[in-house]
Amino acid sequence: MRRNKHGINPEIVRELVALMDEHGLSELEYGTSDWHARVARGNAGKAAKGDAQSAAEPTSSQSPAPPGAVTSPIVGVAFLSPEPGAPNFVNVGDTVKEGETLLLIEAMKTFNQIRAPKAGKVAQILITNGQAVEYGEVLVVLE
Amino acid sequence: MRRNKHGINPEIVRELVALMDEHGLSELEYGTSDWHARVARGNAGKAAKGDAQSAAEPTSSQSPAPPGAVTSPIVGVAFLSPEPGAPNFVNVGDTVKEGETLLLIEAMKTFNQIRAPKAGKVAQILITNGQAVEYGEVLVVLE
Amino acid sequence: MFEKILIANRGEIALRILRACHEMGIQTVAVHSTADADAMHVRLADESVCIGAAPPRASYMNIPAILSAASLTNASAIHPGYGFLSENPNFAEIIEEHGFTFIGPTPEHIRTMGDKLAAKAVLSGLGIPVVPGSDEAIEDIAEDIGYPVLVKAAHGGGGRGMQIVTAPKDLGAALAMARTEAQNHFKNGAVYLEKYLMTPRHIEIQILADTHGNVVHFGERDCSIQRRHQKLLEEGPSPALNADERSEIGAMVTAAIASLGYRGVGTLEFLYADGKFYFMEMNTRLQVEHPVTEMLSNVDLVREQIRVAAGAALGYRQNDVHLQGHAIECRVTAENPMTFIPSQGRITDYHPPGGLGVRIDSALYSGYEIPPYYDSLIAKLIVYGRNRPEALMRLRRALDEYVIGGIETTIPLFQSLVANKDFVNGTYDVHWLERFVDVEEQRAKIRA
Amino acid sequence: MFEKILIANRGEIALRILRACHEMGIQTVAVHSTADADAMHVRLADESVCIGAAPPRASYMNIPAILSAASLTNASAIHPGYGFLSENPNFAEIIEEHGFTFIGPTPEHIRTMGDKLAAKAVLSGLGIPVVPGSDEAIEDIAEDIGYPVLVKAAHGGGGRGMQIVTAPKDLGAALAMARTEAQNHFKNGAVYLEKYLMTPRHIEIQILADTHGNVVHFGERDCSIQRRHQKLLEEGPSPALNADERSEIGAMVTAAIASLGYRGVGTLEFLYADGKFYFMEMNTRLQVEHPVTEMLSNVDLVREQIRVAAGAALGYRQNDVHLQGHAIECRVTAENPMTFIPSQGRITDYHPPGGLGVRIDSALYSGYEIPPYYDSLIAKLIVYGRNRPEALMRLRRALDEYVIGGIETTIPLFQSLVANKDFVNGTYDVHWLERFVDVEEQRAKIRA
Repeated sequence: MRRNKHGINPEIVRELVALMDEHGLSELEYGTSDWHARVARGNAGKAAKGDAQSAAEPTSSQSPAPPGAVTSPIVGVAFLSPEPGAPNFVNVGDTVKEGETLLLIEAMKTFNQIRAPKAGKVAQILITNGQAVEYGEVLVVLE
Repeated sequence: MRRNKHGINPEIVRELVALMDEHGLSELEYGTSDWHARVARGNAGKAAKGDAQSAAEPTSSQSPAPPGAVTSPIVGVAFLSPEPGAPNFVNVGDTVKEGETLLLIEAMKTFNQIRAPKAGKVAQILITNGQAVEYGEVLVVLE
Repeated sequence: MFEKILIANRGEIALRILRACHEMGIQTVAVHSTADADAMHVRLADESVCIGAAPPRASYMNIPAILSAASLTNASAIHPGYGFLSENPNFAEIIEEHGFTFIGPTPEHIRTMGDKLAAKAVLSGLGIPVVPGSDEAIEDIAEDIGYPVLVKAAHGGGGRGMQIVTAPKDLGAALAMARTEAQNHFKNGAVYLEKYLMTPRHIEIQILADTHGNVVHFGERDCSIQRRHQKLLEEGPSPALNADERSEIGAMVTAAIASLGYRGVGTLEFLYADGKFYFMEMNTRLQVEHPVTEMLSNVDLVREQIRVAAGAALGYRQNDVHLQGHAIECRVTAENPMTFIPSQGRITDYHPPGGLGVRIDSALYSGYEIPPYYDSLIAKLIVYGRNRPEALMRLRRALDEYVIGGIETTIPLFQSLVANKDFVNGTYDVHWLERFVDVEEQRAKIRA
Repeated sequence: MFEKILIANRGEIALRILRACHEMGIQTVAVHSTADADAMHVRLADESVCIGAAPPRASYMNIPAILSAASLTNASAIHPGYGFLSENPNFAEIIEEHGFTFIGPTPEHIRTMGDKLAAKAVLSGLGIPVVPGSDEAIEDIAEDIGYPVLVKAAHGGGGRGMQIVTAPKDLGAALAMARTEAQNHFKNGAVYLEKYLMTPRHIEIQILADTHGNVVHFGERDCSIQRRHQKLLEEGPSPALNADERSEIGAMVTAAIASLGYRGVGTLEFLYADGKFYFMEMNTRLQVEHPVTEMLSNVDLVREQIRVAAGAALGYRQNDVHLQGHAIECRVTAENPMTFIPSQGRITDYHPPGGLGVRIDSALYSGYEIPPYYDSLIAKLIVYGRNRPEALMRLRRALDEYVIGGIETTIPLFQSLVANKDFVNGTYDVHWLERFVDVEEQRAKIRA
């Protein structure tokens, strides 16, 4: 879920992207005492495309999901445990079987179980308990 | 040196890109106490440049004048001979001295002599007798 | 007034609604599919939520996802735009059940007007003229309504069992043929009669109603420039209507809408021929072509829609509505201007026309990639002039200035339209454009 | 009507004139310097002629080159735009001597109004109020016009020998001081008195006259938002004027202009304070801010200017001029919004705002390189609303949408202006912006 008015300054990103495009770069990292940013564009093919890309064009709010990423199939609120106070379904470092419940997403007063699409180790949990998530947002990364 | 908003100095990026290109690098990271930057380029970088040209952007109506070009200093009508029926001042292949009259341009009922800026051979005459010419238009090429 | 509105749509209309909200100091939530993450309305919204995958069913028609997004962002009202869920009575119902405000009419009115036969019956009952016809005493009725008439199968469809009859002497044979064909195809030989309009115009009346019983109309839009029932260009006022006809049909429509207890914006679509109106259907939402009316009336219809949904009274009456000048809208689509084959790709250059009397409603920008999942409408060019000739000249110069690079658009079609004598004279009907496009295509073939 | 018009200007105003011509079916000739070969108006013109090198003297102020271009292209009239040669009486004279039509007033009127003292004398004689003052019986006059007064050296300049006097008791000493200083600096001790206005507004009246004796005015524009006598933002109607004041000054001005036998568009600039108008000067050309009036009156002033130059009669009277709603123009310049240092370079991205009530007059495009030789004005953003609050909200959202990448612009200054309480309340005078900019600069320093 993206908030344009709070958090990061899109002007900075826009300016960096413009510079990156101007010079046909695939990556640009920049820092001052106040802030530090790094922009990059996927593969060489895309970088070439981006050359004509306008600063009027917003950058995608979603980077491509990493391999092993479990993304949200719906819009809702994520819960890491079956009920308040109970232990989390999984923690970073746990090994999970295919089909094992990783977390719940509540939407329209219904709790939807998010299951592991394959067996693996929980490498990252990218959301916090009670966090609102949008469609396609990466929840957990398995490796 | 120009500083953009947010304190990004595009000159620094430009300089790093130049260095990167000079040394055939695909990435360059650099930092001082004040700033830190890193540039990188995918392989398609330069090829994509022409992509950025807009169709809204008209191409220049004037290509740069070739060496030896004699251009019109005024808007007017060009005449290749001193009067109707008389032979031309010069023809292709003629050798001219510096200051020799090449043609006339009539503007506001005044005839202006266009003289050879240097000695040389008339390689091309690019206008016809009685043709309207604009400022900067190439009239004659000397070699 | 609402603090935050969720815009359940995409493209130019999402941007249109966003602009109205921001001008009212209302915050906006953009919901979008994965294909629209880079869209203009997403970029300009205060908040955005990705609600599903690219296909409309998965996102823009996904009621639970839209409701979840509204809950999570604390939006107080939902604007449906046009298309997608805008005329879905269940969507309106569910929204209100969950405590949000639906910016549109009541679910009941949406439902009634969604059923074309019910709508015809209701509005006919309120004094609105409909296409005359009957399923009884056919021979007598044919004399009453006048020839030509259309004999239709009562349970038919797809043009089968349909007969055009131009003179009384042919009616008997046509009825027999239609009954036989209807029996053969639909297992039911019942037929009925309807007046056949040879060269009708499509004329629609824009209305606006508040929840306090006030209804006004904003005159008509002439939408006769159509291809396969798709409007391509709309203008107002209609070159075919005079002031008396305008105020007569307007008064008739506002009276009917007031009796209905309708709220919000709405459009009654009519066929118009030989000085008579024949009701076709009512759209219970904002129309694509609403800017034509905005230019003439100087009223922001989206702002009015939002105000009315929040319970505000109109604050003006029919006498305060002044329509001035002439407005024309071109629906620029990403299609080949001759074959209408959709054109996809990236917008390499974008430069809209500017200056006096030119309005652009578009979510395009240079570098935008047109997603293949949605409608081909990419921009609406609206011009305003003090009279029709001025508007036409302005349209011509604006079309000449418009640069949309990288894809094919229908701009060249509009350029040849404004050079056409019939169009310039305003002598066209709903079938005119199809003939014009045929002729243009022939010409292009000859040139090639 | 003219068949072909040569536009002796560049930038947004050249494009503005070109648009009016094309909407009237008139062909256009663009003349340009070598620096403007890629300019928008050159690209859109029917013909173009390069008339000289980049510096204005060599091209846009080069009378022989412009006349040659007009001859060679068979143009029948020349539109001077604003700036450059637009108020040069010799240019107007030479044009007419060569058989072309100058789209503007007679050379005599340009000449008279170009001499500020002569203009004041002429218009004062025709009943227009000027800043009161005298060079005789100074003590008595001071009582008549009221304090504060300004004592000025009759042959002075540059602020020398100038004394502000706020009370009668100080007048004697001030006069003595001013006379001494005037004697020392200008070898002439003569002084005169003028009323000193503490917090005046700049209010100007737009007039239009044909060659048949018809004159109308289009109300006022408030141009008090200035920095170093440069207008940054203009609006109409003025937040300070009421309808009576408007029609009173309007009637006074049209009567004077009718007596003069003036033709074309013109603007009378006034200082306005405490309910009184004081004439400053008259501009005998189109103003940069003319779109404000066009939005309010629904009249295309450039079209009218061309029609009048061709000898057409207005065709309407003062009673037919209806001013509606509120309009605001922002002059977007290529300058740092805080320091006003010019910003040069290539426009990497250009995306103008659109939608209802937004007009853009600009010759910018993505990829355009701003030449360093000319004025820094790059775009005019004009918004229209039914009232001032609506126009302000629309301005705010339009500024937020405007993307001009690659250079610095004054858009951020306008964004902070529309957020300022004094500006929103309309309580500003000609000195207000200078103070506002100081405060903004201080704030920026504190933040940094």
